[in-house]
Amino acid sequence: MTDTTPALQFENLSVAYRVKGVSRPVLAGVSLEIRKGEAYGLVGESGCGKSTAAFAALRYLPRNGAVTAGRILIDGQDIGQMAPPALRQLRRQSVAMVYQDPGKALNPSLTIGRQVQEVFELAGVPRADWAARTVEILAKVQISDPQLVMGRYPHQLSGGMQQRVAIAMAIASNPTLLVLDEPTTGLDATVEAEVLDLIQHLRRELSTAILFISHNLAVIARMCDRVGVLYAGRLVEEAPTAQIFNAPQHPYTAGLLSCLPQAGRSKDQAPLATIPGFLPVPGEVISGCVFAARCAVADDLCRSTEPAFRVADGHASKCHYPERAGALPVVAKAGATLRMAEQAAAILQIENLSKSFGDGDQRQRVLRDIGIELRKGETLGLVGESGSGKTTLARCLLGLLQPDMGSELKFAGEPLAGRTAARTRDQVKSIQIVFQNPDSALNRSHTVRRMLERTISLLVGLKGAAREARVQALTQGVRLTERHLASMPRQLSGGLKQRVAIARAFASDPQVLICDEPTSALDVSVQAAILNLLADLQAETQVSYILISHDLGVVRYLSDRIAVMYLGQVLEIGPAETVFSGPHHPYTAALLSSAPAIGDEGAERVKLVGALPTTAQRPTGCVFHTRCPQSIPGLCGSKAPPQIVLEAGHVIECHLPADALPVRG
Amino acid sequence: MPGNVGRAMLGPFADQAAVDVLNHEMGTDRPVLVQYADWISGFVTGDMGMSYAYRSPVAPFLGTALLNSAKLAAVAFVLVVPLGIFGGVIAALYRGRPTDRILSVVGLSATVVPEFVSGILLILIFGVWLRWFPISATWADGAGPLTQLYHLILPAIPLVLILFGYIARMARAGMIEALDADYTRTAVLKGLSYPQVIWRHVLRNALLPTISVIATQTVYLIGGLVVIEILFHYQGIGSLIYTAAKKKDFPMLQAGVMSIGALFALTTLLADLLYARLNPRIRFGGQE
Amino acid sequence: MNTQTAAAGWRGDLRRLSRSASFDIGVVIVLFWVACALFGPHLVPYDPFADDLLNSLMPPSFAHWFGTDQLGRDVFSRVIVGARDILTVAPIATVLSTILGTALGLTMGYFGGVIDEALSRIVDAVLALPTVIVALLALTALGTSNITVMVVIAFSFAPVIARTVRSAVLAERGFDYVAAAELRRENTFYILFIEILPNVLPPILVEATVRLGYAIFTVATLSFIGFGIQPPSPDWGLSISSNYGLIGGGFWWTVVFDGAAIASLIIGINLIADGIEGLRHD
Amino acid sequence: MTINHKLLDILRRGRNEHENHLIDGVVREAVSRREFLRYGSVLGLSAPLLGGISGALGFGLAPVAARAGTPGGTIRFGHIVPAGAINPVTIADPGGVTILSQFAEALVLSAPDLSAVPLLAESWAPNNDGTVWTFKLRQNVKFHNGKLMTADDVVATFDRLADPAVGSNALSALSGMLSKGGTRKVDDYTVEFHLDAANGNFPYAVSTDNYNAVIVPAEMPDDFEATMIGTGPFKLEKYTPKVGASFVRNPDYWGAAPLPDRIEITFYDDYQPQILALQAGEIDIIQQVPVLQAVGLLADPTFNIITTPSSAHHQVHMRTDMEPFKDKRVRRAIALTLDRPKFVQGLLRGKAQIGNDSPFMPAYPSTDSSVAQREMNIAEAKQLMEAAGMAGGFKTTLTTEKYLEIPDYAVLIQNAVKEIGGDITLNIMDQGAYYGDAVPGKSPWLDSEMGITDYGHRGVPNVFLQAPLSSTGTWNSAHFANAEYDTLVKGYIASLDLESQRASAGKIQTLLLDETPVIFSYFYDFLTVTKAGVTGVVATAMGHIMLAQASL
Repeated sequence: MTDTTPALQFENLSVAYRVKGVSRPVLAGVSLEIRKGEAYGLVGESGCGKSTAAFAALRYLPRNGAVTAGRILIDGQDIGQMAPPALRQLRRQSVAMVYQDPGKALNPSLTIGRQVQEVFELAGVPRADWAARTVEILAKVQISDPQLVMGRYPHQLSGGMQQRVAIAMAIASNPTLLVLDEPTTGLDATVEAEVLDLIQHLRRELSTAILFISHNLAVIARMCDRVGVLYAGRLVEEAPTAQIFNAPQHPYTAGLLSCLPQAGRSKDQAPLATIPGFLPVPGEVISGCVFAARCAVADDLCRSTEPAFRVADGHASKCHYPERAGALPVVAKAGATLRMAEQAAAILQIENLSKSFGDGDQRQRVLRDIGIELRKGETLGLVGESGSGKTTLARCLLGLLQPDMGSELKFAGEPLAGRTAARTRDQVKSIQIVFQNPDSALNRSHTVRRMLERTISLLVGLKGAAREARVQALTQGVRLTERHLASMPRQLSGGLKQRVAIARAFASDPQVLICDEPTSALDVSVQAAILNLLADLQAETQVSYILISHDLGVVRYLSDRIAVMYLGQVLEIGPAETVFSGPHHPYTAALLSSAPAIGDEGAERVKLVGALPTTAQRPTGCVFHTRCPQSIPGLCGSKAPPQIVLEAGHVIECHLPADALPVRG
Repeated sequence: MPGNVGRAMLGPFADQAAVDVLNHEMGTDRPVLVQYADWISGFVTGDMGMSYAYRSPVAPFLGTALLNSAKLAAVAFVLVVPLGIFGGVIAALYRGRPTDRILSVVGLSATVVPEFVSGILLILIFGVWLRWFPISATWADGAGPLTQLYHLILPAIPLVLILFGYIARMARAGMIEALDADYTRTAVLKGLSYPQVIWRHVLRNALLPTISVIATQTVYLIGGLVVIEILFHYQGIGSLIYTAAKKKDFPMLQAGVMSIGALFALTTLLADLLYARLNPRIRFGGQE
Repeated sequence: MNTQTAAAGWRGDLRRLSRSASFDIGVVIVLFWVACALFGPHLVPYDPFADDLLNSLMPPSFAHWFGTDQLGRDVFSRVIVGARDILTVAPIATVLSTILGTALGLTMGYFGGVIDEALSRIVDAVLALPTVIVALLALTALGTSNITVMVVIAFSFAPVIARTVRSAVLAERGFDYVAAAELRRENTFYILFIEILPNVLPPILVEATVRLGYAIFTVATLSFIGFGIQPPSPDWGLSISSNYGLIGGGFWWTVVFDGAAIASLIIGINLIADGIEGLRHD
Repeated sequence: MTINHKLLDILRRGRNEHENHLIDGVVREAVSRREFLRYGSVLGLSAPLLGGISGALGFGLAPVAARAGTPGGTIRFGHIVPAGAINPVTIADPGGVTILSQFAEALVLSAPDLSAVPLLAESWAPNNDGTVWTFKLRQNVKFHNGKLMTADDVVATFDRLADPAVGSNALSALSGMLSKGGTRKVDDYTVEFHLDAANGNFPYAVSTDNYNAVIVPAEMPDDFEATMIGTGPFKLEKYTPKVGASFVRNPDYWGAAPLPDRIEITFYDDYQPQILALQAGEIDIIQQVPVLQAVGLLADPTFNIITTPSSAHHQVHMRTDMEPFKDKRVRRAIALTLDRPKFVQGLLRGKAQIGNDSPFMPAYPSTDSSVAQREMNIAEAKQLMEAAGMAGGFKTTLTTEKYLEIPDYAVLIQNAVKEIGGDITLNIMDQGAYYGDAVPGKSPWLDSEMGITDYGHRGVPNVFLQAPLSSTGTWNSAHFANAEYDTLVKGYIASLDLESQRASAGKIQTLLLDETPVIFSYFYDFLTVTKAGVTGVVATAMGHIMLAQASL
């Protein structure tokens, strides 16, 4: 007998928030069904209403939020009609949720054991069994020493472990529906991969239906059976995973997919597609299709009539012209990128760069003996997990941090002083940065014009009309208009702000520009435009980039060469293609396999053991040996690895013989 | 320091010979720096010097005064801490509703009205008109603890008023932060009932920060003691400092002020220890 | 700076503020007392200093709304004009302490390290003592006058403001626009006062408002214990101090109105501070 | 008046020249009866004798309120905390005096009516030129430690007080009058005081007026405060500095057995809390309350007010050597703007005597009451201003101390002189700042153009005549220098008989009215407030409070 009642059902659901007395709709007429045991992915950019949908499913909306229309049914029961005791019963037995930032989701002042066993207490398990059941469930989420972990407080566990505990609590009552709201966002790539593996593993074991919410298309692709795409509070497309990713039937979905700097794409080939325009403001009255204003294929019909949600072969789309979605014209123009000659002169030389913080026992070496050369006009990608020292390296190069004694920096053949103050104006203006977060990088009480003018005055020394001309040129260069110059940062969207930051970085005509996660704070569609802009500007000005990113797709798209960092050391450096294709360092292999990518769902993952050590407890020998799946006992832990030169410019620090190095695929 | 301690002590109409003798006796005819060095070196060895006004050692005065003030402060704290926390918790639970607003405005008003205003009203109403409480906080010799408490209730109330709003505010902020925290959401979504959520998950986390707030408030409490002790005629550290200031009795004044500083350091330390004791984040180091 | 957009921001903030009833009440109360302080002598029915010995200690009546004091002076007039001294001393002290504290906080927060460490020690030392006590010590040594009261309050409040500014600056220091400024070789002054200061103004504003409340509290308290505003000012704290012995004899009006005046002014200021604070946390 | 001449003659026998002169005065009615009683007491006429003379003259001594109190009970009273350690040598404030008066006694009591009443001395008499005064001591007076009081104790006490090296507070009263060694023992119960200069009012110098002059054992311990050995009606039970004290009945007291079992004293920093405590029923007596503070109690039937007249006053000085006060007409004009009866009624609730711009208050027997009282006269004041060329008015700063009702008095003066165009800025300082170092150049008190200074009670006007007004006076804040005045004062002090004193006084009064360097507009009373029903309380203007015959 199969139970056909859906685990979760949204019926024409609308949710609105009251903000300062005004009702702002966040979800509008969303209908969806999740069958028992099914994993359903809900994807969309920030502000589309994903999380609201998740919390609505548990009837846990913020104080100012309310369901304005429609119903939510769990296992056929309308949760909107439930009395508090019934709702509590539902939460105890039928639904559970795991969300972002597990560190905050656990009570900091209670032990893990107490928090987990509370679930059994609520489920009516006899007190005598609580401890045993807790051990059992913790073991189930692959926590190796449950007894030990039970006595711990949340802050004593790593992020990955915390999320395992949160998952354990969620599945302990074997719920009908498990809501996962960005469960791996904010975790490092290798940890994220482990958690996703765990969820997949548990799915096979349990019959739980999953509502998986993420902004990350690749994660959704890997985890879910069916996918719904949310845009501006509306479900615009829904279909089985493969169909959505292979043959999207909504221009928005299609646009999102083509924005992604996916495997194989590179600035040398073609610019990324972009979606022009902005999300409608919540509450804005839209007569036609919500996406019409940004849609490349929209016509008058789209702008006047709201399309219906049409279903065909299990593939639904809220578009008048679903068939046109696949044939979307590429918006951005073809780039005129010039592939750099590999022999180009080195503009920046880094030798033996080390950086330590603290003194005595507290001394932590965050960077150790980095030796890198940056050539004129090239992009060097820096990848590595958090704590690998990428940003510290960037700040040392900029002169914001003083490197340790013995470090050597050279710019254009000339020695480069440790601090900005000691550098010549030419050197300072030549090495600039685009920061990760434009909100942080732009002074919120200064206008765009003031920021640009000030930089030009100080670093280029221009005044008056010459300066104004330069401001105009820069503004046009980053595709901003005159109007934006008078704006304060808060009046601009994230993408525009990052353009301002880029304009400011280019104001002094830098020869080396460090881009520190330039797009990680941005949505996919905006990211594409910024990446295109960076590529264009490089082609125009022959600037060299040092690109720091945790997103391998982004790095691969923009970089000519890539350096892989781990605990403040460079483990591998080489041309982008060879680093990706291999053979590569075992760590690089793990990193690459951890990153979810669309169309790569079935690939076997290189699993790492243990947690990331801190720089305070830097392992001896090869820094990676404690987690390396291919570690050679007795050797890797005691002796620093040699450099293996595979081909021109591709260097790997590893004890493994060259032919034993992992190769992708 | 006044130009002429002896003159300041004896007044304008005293004979110059008397002034000279007094200055010589007290050593205040020596250079100021010498006097100061003398006083400092005495202070660090526990000798707080001689009071100008009483021409006797400062230390015994200080001891009694501190003990008395501690009693008054204790009564105030015993009253205000539970009251303030309760008010804050209630306000947070009824956030944005009339209960919260009323508590906020009442708390705010009580906190900012100077003690001498509320104190005088209390004296007028409960001491003079109704005669429910003695208006002097000083009790007769050998009075039992209950009598002492009876004397201390009226003077404690202005302090309670001052602190109530502050503690309630902190407790409210802590509660709201805890109520909005993800772990509270976790607890609700586990299916715990509201009282269980509050009791097991919210309160402890919410009230931890209040501890250090209460500790830092002691020092403001002591500031308030000056006025209260004058008003209610109580021989505590506040009235000691006030009298010393009025009489320009610098050794006494300095010793009083120093002891308050020391007291503050001590309370802060105790609060930190208590906080650390209750907060597992500090109790059990960092991540392993 | 583009004043238009900035002004629009301010106007928006003001509009949001004025929707809060308690903020409005606070503004009304404070404006009332400010008006009394500015124009009081022209508004009152009697000369607040003029004695009328044969009509002393008259209870409130139609002729004397708040009654008369022991010299037969009109209490109503004195309460109105009594706003003047405290509303001079306290705001000036607050402004001084804000300037001093801001400079100190900017320095501590921006430079950090040894400078911060050293200044923090001093700040902590001052904060370890209640203002009234510090003021008593200082005023006993320096002698009492409105100027010394201002200076003493300014110095004892500056550390609080410095601490607020410091933590705000520390947060700002972590923002990349400061690094960006360093990367275009801005001088320290520009970074501190043009880059950072505008962004830490809101907390400074709130803290200054709260401090103003405390300054009034402190001045009133000092006046009450005889170390603040000096006679013959009709200052509230002073009046209460010289009259509270009379309340037992039934002459409550010589004290109660002054008390209400102090209470209302301080509550008003705190309602405003509360409103601004609430705005920041929206 | 019927005079019994026969009786009078008998009484005159054995009286010395001065005494007979006084008796002559009263017979001729040149001396009023009240003055006779008072001055007679100074000269050492004993109460029975005075009574006899009065009887002979046809007026009797007012009968002492004879209602006998009930013995027992504890009397609780509050007063201002003593400013320093309790030591008779150093005490300089009313708070300390109050404590002293519980356990120690002087040779002579300066009674509330300003008469000198024998206490530890039984009688006294001057030699002919008033340079040597002989005191007979009371016998069988025991100190609290059981020892008998003898002339040795008296000599030791006064040598200590008069020794500049000891630095006693009494020096200000004794210097120039009695030096160390001037006190000589004649026999165990007779002491001679050899004075530095003739003085007709010497008994006041050894009376309660000179409050340091209480007789304590010759061997005075260093920690006097711990034992407080005296001869008084009460013995120390417990003393806690700053907090309070308690005393118990002295069973060996030489006089009538004290009534109360115990006295409990609580110290207060200020008057207001005392008044509130009295109103709340926590204490029975408060004393030395300034009138303004006690306003709330005056009309309350649940309290009993004991008014003690005193010569305490507030001097308003004007710098005679500085503009705008160089011209005496300006000074006089200012004095004429003051409505003194109104001040006394309004500011002091009638608890004061009107002053006539000289230290001679009406209660002093030497005061020449024929000198006309200055009254408010704005027209005359304006004329004077015009004559002085100051019709347009003047500007000045009035500097004064924040003490009792002085700030209010300053406001009244400020308002009053507006009538003649005076524009006075008030500068009211705390007491310490006002007096500064008490030497010219370092003291607003002595340096200000115009100021108001509080002067405590004195049984005789001598101090008031010299220090603030004579050209060599150390407290001369008016910078008044007038040779004629100096001579008159010297003559006044040296004269032993009342009539010549009064003659000098009349001249001094007239001179001061003309010059007006200092305005004396009132002499304020001290108030002692008791719960209704408390009887037998005796209080002096100096701060003594005597409770031996008090009962609840």
